[in-house]
Amino acid sequence: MTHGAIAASAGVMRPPVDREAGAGVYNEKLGMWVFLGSEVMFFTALIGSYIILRVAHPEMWAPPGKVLNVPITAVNTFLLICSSVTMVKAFASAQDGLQRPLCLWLLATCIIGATFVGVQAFEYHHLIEKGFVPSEGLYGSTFYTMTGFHGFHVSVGVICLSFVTWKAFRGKYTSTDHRGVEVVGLYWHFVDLVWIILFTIVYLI
Amino acid sequence: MINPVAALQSTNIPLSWLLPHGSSTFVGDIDWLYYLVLWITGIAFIAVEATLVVFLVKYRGRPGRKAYYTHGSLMPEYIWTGVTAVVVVMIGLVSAPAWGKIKGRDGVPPNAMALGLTAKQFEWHFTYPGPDGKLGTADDFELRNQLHVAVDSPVVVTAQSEDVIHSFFVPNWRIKQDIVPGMHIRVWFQPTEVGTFELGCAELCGFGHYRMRAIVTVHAKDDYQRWMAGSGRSLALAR
Amino acid sequence: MEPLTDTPLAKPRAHHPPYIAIFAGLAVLTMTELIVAFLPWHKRTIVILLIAMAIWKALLVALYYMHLRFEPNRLRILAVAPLPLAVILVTAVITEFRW
Amino acid sequence: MTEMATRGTIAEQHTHRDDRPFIRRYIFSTDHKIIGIQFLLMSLLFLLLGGMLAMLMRWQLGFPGRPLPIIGSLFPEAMVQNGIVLPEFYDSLVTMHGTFMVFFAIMPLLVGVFGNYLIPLKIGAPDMAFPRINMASFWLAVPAGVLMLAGFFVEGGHAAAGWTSYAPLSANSEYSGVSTGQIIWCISLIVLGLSSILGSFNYITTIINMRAPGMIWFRMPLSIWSLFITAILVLLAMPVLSGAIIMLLFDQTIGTHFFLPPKGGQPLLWQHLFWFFGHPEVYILILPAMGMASDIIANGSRKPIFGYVSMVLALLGIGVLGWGVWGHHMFMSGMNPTLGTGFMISTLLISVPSAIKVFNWMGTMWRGNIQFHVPMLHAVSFVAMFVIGGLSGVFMAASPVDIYIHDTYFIVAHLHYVLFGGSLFAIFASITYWYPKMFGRLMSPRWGKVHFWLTFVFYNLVFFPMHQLGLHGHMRRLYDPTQYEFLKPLQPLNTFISISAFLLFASQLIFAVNFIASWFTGAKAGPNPWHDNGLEWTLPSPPPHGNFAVTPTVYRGPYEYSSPLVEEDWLPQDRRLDRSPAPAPGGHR
Repeated sequence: MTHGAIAASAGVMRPPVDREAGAGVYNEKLGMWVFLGSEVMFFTALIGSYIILRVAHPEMWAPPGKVLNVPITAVNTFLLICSSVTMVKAFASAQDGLQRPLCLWLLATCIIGATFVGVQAFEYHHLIEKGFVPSEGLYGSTFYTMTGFHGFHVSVGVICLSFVTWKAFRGKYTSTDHRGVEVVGLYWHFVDLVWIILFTIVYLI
Repeated sequence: MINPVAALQSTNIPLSWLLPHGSSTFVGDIDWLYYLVLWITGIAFIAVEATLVVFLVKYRGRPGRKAYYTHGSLMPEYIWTGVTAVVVVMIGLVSAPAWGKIKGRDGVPPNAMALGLTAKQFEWHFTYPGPDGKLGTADDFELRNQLHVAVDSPVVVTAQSEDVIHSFFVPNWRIKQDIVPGMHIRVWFQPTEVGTFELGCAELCGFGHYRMRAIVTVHAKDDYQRWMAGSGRSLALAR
Repeated sequence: MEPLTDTPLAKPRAHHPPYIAIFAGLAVLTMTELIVAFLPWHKRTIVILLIAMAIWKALLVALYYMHLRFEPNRLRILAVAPLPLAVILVTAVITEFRW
Repeated sequence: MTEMATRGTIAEQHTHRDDRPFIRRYIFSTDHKIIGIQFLLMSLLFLLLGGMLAMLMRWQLGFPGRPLPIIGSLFPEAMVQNGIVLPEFYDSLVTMHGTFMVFFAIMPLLVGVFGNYLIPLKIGAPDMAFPRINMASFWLAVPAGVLMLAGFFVEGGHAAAGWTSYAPLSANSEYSGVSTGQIIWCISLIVLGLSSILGSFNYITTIINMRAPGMIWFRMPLSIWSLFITAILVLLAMPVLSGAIIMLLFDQTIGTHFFLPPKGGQPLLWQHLFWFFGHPEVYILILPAMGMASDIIANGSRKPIFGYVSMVLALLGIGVLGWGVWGHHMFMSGMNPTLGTGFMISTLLISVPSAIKVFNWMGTMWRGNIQFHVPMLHAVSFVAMFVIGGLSGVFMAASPVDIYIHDTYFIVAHLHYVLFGGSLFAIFASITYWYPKMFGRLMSPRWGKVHFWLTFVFYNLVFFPMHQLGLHGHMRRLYDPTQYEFLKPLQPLNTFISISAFLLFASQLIFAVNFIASWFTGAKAGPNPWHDNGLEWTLPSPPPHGNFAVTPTVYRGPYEYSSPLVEEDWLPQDRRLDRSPAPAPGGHR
């Protein structure tokens, strides 16, 4: 039996005698990994600029905890890690074809992800009230740009996740074909991974 | 409308690949490299294009002919890869010293006379040390769009920009250096001829870029001190 | 055999990486980071420790949650391909300011 | 079985008519062929526009202070006052000519058009891996272009900081007098960047995963190889630009300080980020041209490509080295000089793969049976012109020489010899070559030849003298060269260049007319007008929706011309020869 991805492109992809294997994974997964490659370069531009600017002007950064609220963000970080584990549990249950857990894990991931964005919005609100704005200096500029675009990625992730969840509730994913879950999961874990880096270099260093 | 042929005939610039006359110590370093590269690329250019034309004529399609069936051979590949690599690396090696001398951060001669330069849209403001020969003293003075230096003595200009990136370009001296706001960039040079030249901005710096021009005057050595003490200052004070 | 596909069926059921354990690991590392960040040590030491832990966490996520560990080599190569570029860019530009 | 028989059976099997409504079929189509043609029409329009902008510049440079004839009165006061182009507008022209040509003409022409059209056809796939995302990629490019156009009509005029948008000039409207225009420039390019990324990750997935049986890596046509490597460059370079532009946008709008010195911003950071994208971009603009020119030269010479493998390795070499040379755009920028030395060496080294390719093209023509059809004419002149562009690049690579010629017309000459003489000639070649496949009719060869010769002559008359301008110290982006005493003697040369430029532009109209007219009146092409071996030529022209009715099996490389195995001088990739054993991997040689 051919995998759905292959079935999609009809007879064309029926494995022939001497076909050279592709990446060894189905299109959607390969595509997501390729796309993540470009995401890496996007965050390289932002995080790289941050590192470079900070090396150029170390004096413009306040010591950790002075300006930024580390406790709240620590909670937020914990949330994001939780969402990662729920996501991966969802994937596991999809693999085992367990419909109910799949839906619930996905739902949990959505909710936690949304909460993360909410907390970040609250944090922004707080900081801006304290007068820590993007135009304040390099510190503000880099902080808001990096965390902002990470937040943007999380929001996009939540949107995709809710779509996948909706499909899951309609029982679209089987133990043999759950590409949607795996692919959105890859994206979600990547966003989490970026946050792991950001949390360390923006809040703790 | 001018007819193109007439336009070209009326041209008194040589349509040649020779560099125009230059008058600084960099001219030697840069021009011979330029001519070296010109020779190498020129020979390569003629060789390649000529061969190409020959092939096109010699192997033009004729009915009933079949091309020679080959997927190529390794030896020529090795040869032209090797030769090209050697040549370009050689060019790199012979270029490195001049680069270090002109732009290297420790390339500036210690005895160079220091001038200040502040570039802003669309003017060059040069600060002169005045009679005492030191910058940052009371007798410093500033001239707008006028660079005065002495012949045969090295000068180092510490350049900064008030607004955007400008580029300090004196074709006659073969010297060019972008001036970046927020940086203090040192440009040094040593003119070898007395005379008047032009300094232009080589980096798009706004709508006035095309008229961001200054006059460079190279004085004879003794004459320069006199100028520094007298006319130069009065010129500045007059403004 | 189908070189092009990795049908999930092919994977043995109920054999999953220790997701919860990894989650615990991530949580602990985050805790440690929080503590280390505010220890009265030399700044450089702290920075190195923090970055080391961040990379450790990132690796855990990439290898297990993104199950890169169980993917064909071709995909792993593809996944890490951009990293050298990131390094080149940052290191080259940093020399502008500290060298 | 013979080829004809196969063709016959396939023709019969093409029974699945696609009954999609017009709008799904031609407007919001997910068919890679339609999307490719959509890209073609869009980018040709922008090519024309970019050319017009250049003409305005050339008028001002050739005849400074003289009112524009006829059209002078058509422009608003803010751009042209009583017929004379204003400096502000001139800077917008410089900026937008570069922006449109690079991002909306050459790049989509190479990557958007031929990436879309050729990849699935040449590797034997029914379509892209993600057809809907492919469609999205086009429908993001259109609004980006429209937005970029709109910039001309906003308060303060369009972006005027050059296509490189060097900060701080671009980052603060006080310096350039342009606010909205620059913001529009940024947003448009962010959208376009997204479009390119969507396109390229589609290409990469398709090429890796969807090659037909037997289409092993080393049987792929060089056009596909080059598009594959280009896609990787786009995928990894474009997001860096997007990131940089986002920071630039924030500097302009919400008052951040990334590139603005007063509060510690670093103008050089912009240049580094821009050129870290910008140099791979340079190769994005030439690699596909090289690849498609290789296909056409092999076909025109009726001979296998000389040194296929080293051609591929050269492409890979460029794709890798291309990431380590960006600093050579910044030799004069005040960059760390030690870094400069490194970049000089890497830059000189990257000329090696390009040289390998040139020599291999000539090796391909050697002892060939050269057919001078229009695509071949363009392809050959691509090689001839690319040689000039490549060699003139060596002058800049030698950084001390660059001190003198940097930011002069020598650079302008160089980049146009690569982008026009290189990319654009290859694009003309490819369009005339695959036009019959796209539209089922041949472009008129007579007018094609006329267009080629006029273009070739006037092109050289325009750009070759620019070397001399540069060698005499003529700076780039000067609104009025006659401001400088030492440039006054060059003015007649500028006039000459301008007149040649107008003639060059005029001769492009021949191409435009030929392109449109042949659509209706061109001779019917048939499946394989050029006797090419590629898989796409086994299909009817234009190929049906879904391409191949039966998946082709590939038995050999794409360049088996004049093979002794068959009496005719071409041997399609998918033709099974009873003599030939079952295909072995790597069976190219």
